[in-house]
Amino acid sequence: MKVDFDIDLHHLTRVEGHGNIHISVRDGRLAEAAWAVVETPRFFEAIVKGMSAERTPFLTSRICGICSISHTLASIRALERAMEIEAPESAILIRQLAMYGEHLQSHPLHLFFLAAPDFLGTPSALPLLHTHPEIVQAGLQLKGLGNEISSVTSGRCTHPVSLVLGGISKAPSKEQLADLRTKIADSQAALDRTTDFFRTLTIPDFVRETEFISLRPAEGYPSIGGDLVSTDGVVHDENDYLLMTNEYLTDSSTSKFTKVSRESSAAGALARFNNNADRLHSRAREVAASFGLEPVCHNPFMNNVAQLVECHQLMEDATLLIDRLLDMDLRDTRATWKPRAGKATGAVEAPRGILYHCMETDDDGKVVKADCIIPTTQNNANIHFDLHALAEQALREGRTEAETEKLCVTLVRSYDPCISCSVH
Amino acid sequence: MHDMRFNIPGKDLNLEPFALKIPDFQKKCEVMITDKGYKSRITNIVPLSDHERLFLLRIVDPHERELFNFRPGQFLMLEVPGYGEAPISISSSTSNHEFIEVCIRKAGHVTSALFEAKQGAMVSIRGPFGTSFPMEEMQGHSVLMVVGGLGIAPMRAPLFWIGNHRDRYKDVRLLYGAKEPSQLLFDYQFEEWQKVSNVDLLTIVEKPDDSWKGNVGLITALFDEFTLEPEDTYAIVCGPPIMFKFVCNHLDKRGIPMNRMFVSLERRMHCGMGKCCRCMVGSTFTCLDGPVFDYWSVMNLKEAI
Amino acid sequence: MIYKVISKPEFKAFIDAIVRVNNAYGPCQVEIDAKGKPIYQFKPVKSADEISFDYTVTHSSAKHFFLPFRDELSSFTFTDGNWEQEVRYDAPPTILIGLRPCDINAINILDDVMLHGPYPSPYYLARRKNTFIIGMDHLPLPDCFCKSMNRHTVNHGFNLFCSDIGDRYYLSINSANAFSFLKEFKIEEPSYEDNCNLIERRKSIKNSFETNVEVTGLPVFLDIEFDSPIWQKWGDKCLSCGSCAMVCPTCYCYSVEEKFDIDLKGSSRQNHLYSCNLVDFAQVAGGHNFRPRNGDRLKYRYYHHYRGFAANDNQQICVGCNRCGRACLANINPKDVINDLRLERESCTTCVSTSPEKT
Amino acid sequence: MNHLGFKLDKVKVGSFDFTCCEGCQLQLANKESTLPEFLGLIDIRNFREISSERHDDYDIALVEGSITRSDEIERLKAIRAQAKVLVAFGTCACFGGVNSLKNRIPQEEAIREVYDGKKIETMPSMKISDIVEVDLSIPGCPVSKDEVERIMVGIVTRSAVSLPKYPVCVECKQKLNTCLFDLGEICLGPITRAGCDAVCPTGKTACLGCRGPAEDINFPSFEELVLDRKLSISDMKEKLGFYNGFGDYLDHES
Ligand SMILES: Cc1cc2nc3c(=O)[nH]c(=O)nc-3n(C[C@H](O)[C@H](O)[C@H](O)COP(=O)(O)OP(=O)(O)OC[C@H]3O[C@@H](n4cnc5c(N)ncnc54)[C@H](O)[C@@H]3O)c2cc1C
Ligand code: SF4
Ligand code: SF4
Ligand code: SF4
Repeated sequence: MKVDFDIDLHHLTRVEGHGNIHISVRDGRLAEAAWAVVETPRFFEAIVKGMSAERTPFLTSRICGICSISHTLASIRALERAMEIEAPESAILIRQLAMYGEHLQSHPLHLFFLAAPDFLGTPSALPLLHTHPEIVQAGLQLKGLGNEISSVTSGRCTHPVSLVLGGISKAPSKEQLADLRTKIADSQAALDRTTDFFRTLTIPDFVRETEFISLRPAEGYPSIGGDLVSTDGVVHDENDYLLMTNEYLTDSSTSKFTKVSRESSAAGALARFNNNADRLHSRAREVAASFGLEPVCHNPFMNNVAQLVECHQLMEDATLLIDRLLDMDLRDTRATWKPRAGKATGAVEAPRGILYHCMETDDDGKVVKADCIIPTTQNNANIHFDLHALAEQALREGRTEAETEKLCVTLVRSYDPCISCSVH
Repeated sequence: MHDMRFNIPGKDLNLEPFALKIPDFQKKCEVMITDKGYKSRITNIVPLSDHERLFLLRIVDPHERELFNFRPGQFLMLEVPGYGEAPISISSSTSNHEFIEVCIRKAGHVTSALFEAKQGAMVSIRGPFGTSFPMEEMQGHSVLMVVGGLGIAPMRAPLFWIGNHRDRYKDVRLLYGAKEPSQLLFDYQFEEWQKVSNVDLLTIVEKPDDSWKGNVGLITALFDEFTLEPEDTYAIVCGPPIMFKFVCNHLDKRGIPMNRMFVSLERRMHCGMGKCCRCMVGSTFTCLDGPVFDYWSVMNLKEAI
Repeated sequence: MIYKVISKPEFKAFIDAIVRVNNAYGPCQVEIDAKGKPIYQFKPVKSADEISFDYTVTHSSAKHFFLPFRDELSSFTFTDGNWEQEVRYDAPPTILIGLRPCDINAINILDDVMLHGPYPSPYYLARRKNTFIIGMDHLPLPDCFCKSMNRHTVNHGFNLFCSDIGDRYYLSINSANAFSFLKEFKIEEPSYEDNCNLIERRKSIKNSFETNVEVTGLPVFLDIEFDSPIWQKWGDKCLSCGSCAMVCPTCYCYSVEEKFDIDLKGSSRQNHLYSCNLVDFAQVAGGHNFRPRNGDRLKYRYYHHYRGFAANDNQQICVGCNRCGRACLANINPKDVINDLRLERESCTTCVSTSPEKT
Repeated sequence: MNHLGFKLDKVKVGSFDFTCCEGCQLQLANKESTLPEFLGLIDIRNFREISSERHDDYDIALVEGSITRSDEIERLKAIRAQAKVLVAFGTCACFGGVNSLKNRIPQEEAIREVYDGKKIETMPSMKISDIVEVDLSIPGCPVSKDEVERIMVGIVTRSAVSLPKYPVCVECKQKLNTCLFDLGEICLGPITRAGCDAVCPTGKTACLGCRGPAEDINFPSFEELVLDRKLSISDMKEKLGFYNGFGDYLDHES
């Protein structure tokens, strides 16, 4: 059977930002499969030059509306390391909690609003309000919990206000923290319901071996800072992020591509899992096992499952963290600091993978050079090559154009790409 | 009401809570004091012009309907649930206990919602509020009413009153001016006022149309049309601020004492009860000390005009 | 009124006992400002240790316990072709600790405004009745001018008032409840010495005022000065930010808004504290603004405070706490404005007196 | 709601984004507690970020982001042609937002910095109203969902849709915050339009003016305040320039 078709998806829906898929099949053979990012560039690295270090995290936060806390904290980490600022321990824990909040907001957003419709065959999550009300309710509860953790810890759920250089400008009250703790406990049932629901969905069978990159801190599941590691055995210091990215430009995209040891590499929940499964709590481990997810898993569709596993992990981690915070003095959460020249990298695990901000300051504490490498950038090449492999597999399996298209968009959405962020 | 208990640990105390009962206001004051209004049905809507309509409101509860008494010149707060409240002059006869008439110009959100409302719609009214025209004091004297545009709304109540007690007043004259003939509202009542109430009605418009045969010009032009005995005349002036400034000035020159001229002021109002201070003029509130003021007070009020 | 004395530790035990089980607010240090001075606010407290008994003044007044910044007046529930209105004005019992005489006087003034006249406010009354006030005297700060306003002492409007006489408090007990709670603690009859100490304390407070604002005859004076250029001069500085009115214990002007519930099944009418200094305070439908200039608006605030409105018997409602002066970012304070007005009249020069020191 | 004798229809909404972080659109899916009711008010006809279904029969267009490329101008004009009410949604759309910081540097330099001189099309960032007529502005970085809800309800019910005219300080004082000026910082609260519930000062960081100037602000007095407290003018300028809402005031210097 010889088929000819072109799949040209302009501005893929249900993802953040503007990306296109192009697949062309000639005579039943794959002629081209490409992933192109057509987002308008915003030149953050250029505009941040000359800005005071103090203000910079507020600016870089605006790189992304979904993972603004990660961007803020990546900048803060880079600048604090560059200017040798030591934030109080309480502040470090609150920031950590803010990160958990962001993940717990972002993962449900992706799982329920962006990914689930693919598996249920609806154009959006809106019809699910009627067909699966209890699942939507659970999704809203989890996402709401994530947002609430973010608001309590950082003042607002998008574009945090109290995460500042030197610490936290206004710490949450103990009452707020205790309240969060209860809410987390109350949300466990919703998460379990969600987990059961996702177990009923069919995850496409597709494997393309690749290299998974993530952070690996001295202890615990990765979040803020740590070594840069890969499933191919690479280990680098945080400051050597360039060795982990090797950015290059392609003709079709305004976003750059990256690679490490192979033609492409992948970051995100699945990568974090693949590198750090040993750091999971038992509950999260059980959930992973129940989906047959074990390291190293090379099926990109399983990124959805990895996100779910992480939700279990983070709810538990958040509770432990709150317990520690409740025992601490939260009155002084901000260190004073003096500007100075320096340069350092801040790496954090954003919901979609490792995020690097490298910052150089002058004596007055003004930023003189900045470099930001975004998780989706690090996934672009992998998406591109995955599309190729997936399209070929689909052809081999004799799938129709419509089926192929659906598989391709589901694949891209599984990465939960954050496109406007990748073109910053 | 919440209870408050003072528990002093270690000591066995059973003290009465200090939270007191809220006294029953309704008994103490005849006027309504809470935010609760009288539920009323719009029983009829009469279009008057492109932007003005007359609404007939009927208080639903018979007892409340009986209770609602007002004096000419007073206003009420008309609530359109969901949209908000607006201060509106009562435009009907004080002796009409069945309906309250309000004449409304479409000006903003509340009034626009009212214009969309259908017959039978449920609104709410609070009031009456404010001061009124001194109908008793004017007895035995001539009354000169000067009205510009929508000023006719608050003027209808005194007109009805005079009609009901025509023998108590000497000459009653109504000067009524508007921009265009179509903006002379209630023209269907002109005859009634003239014939039944024996009111000398003079109208004038600024911009006549082809069919207009009457006077043309500003309302002050009508003053040359009649003579007046200043010592024996009371004047009521309703209309835009700029108008009553001119009119009152003129009447002042003609010798009417300032405390015998009455005007009705308009300000932004939110509560109608002298609390929100939105309507203050000088040191008084339009809602409590007004809207009807004598001209002497207005002259002495800072920023009144 | 019954007078007693209580030792400071015993007083603290008393406070501790009542705040533990009640909805209580007291002065707490919330911040140290750039000059190293502490900033206090009335905050919820659960134990006496959280209260700064030796506080100077709170940045915001206690007004919002009686007139919340936002308050629901009534709500509507829509039914088919009809609606129901519900008005609620119940208030949870609350204890306020540490109010200064001027703060209590301010509440007494609000009582006049809200509870007298033809339309007493049930919302206010409910809160007022259910609030237990414990007052405390203090030495004036350099910029306090409550003595000029004759509001530096108070003899009603509280349940309990404490004067600091060294190692004890001299208590003026003004309610049966206060008395019965106190009976469970060690209170004593004031001795001759205690009485002397109280008089000394009062004297020393009275003599410690550093800021004086000449307010005699001010109402008439303000009427005469209505068109004075001084208003616009200060108006030019005014940021129209409403900070003064928000912190002032007696500014009560408000705005009413009605909004639909998000499901459109009902609506709610709310009032929220406004300020005559805000740009659209006197704006009416169609956009006309009766007070378009900063100076006109600023003047109105001063009129309300120092001339008084007919609705509250033309009484001056400022209590002289200078909270507005401290909060004002543009350095406008009653003392300077009033002195400036007077100077303009008295010497016909436009020289400005020096500002009182901010605390 | 038919106590007034008329029914209210859902409004057909399209949500579109241009150059931005999409944080404002994301707010539409936030405030989970009232999300189902919110979605009950509107009929989403076009919203790429959350739905694959796209129709072009919307009445209300929420336009997020600023304009930085020529193809965006055409897209925007097409949206304007369809929409009965075009809403500038968020600070980038209303004022240009942080993207406008790029306008201070030559475009080639920016491209060189980020793309090593590769050919990239871009142009100085513009706000929506530079290109098409805007019917309604909802500022905020990001927009406040409470305000968006209020405005949407206002549109559906045809009741009041307006922004506060007064500055952030009003809300800040109501939160009993300590003024940042007292803590030695410059805050744009006195000149910025309220409506955000003073989130930034409440989190003890300076207001950077994302909601643009309040009505009839007294800028000279604000500058005076900064000088008076001996605070840094360059810091003030950095703050004023952050979201581009105060361009008019930054330009004519004192
Ligand atoms: C004593 C008095 C009597 C009035 N009598 C009538 C009358 O009989 N017929 C009539 O059509 N109009 C009358 N008005 C004017 C009418 O109140 C306003 O046109 C109306 O409030 C506009 O409300 P809105 O919600 O439609 O406009 P919006 O502009 O949407 O109103 C917003 C808010 O401002 C207040 N407001 C706006 N303009 C005024 C104003 N001029 N006066 C008071 N409050 C205002 C409203 O209470 C409302 O809360 C009277 C006003 C006063 C003070
Ligand atoms: S006007 Fe100023 S000094 Fe007077 S009571 Fe109010 S805040 Fe205090
Ligand atoms: S912190 Fe900012 S918003 Fe708050 S009062 Fe001070 S200047 Fe105004
Ligand atoms: S405080 Fe200022 S910067 Fe913060 S959200 Fe409000 S307007 Fe925007």
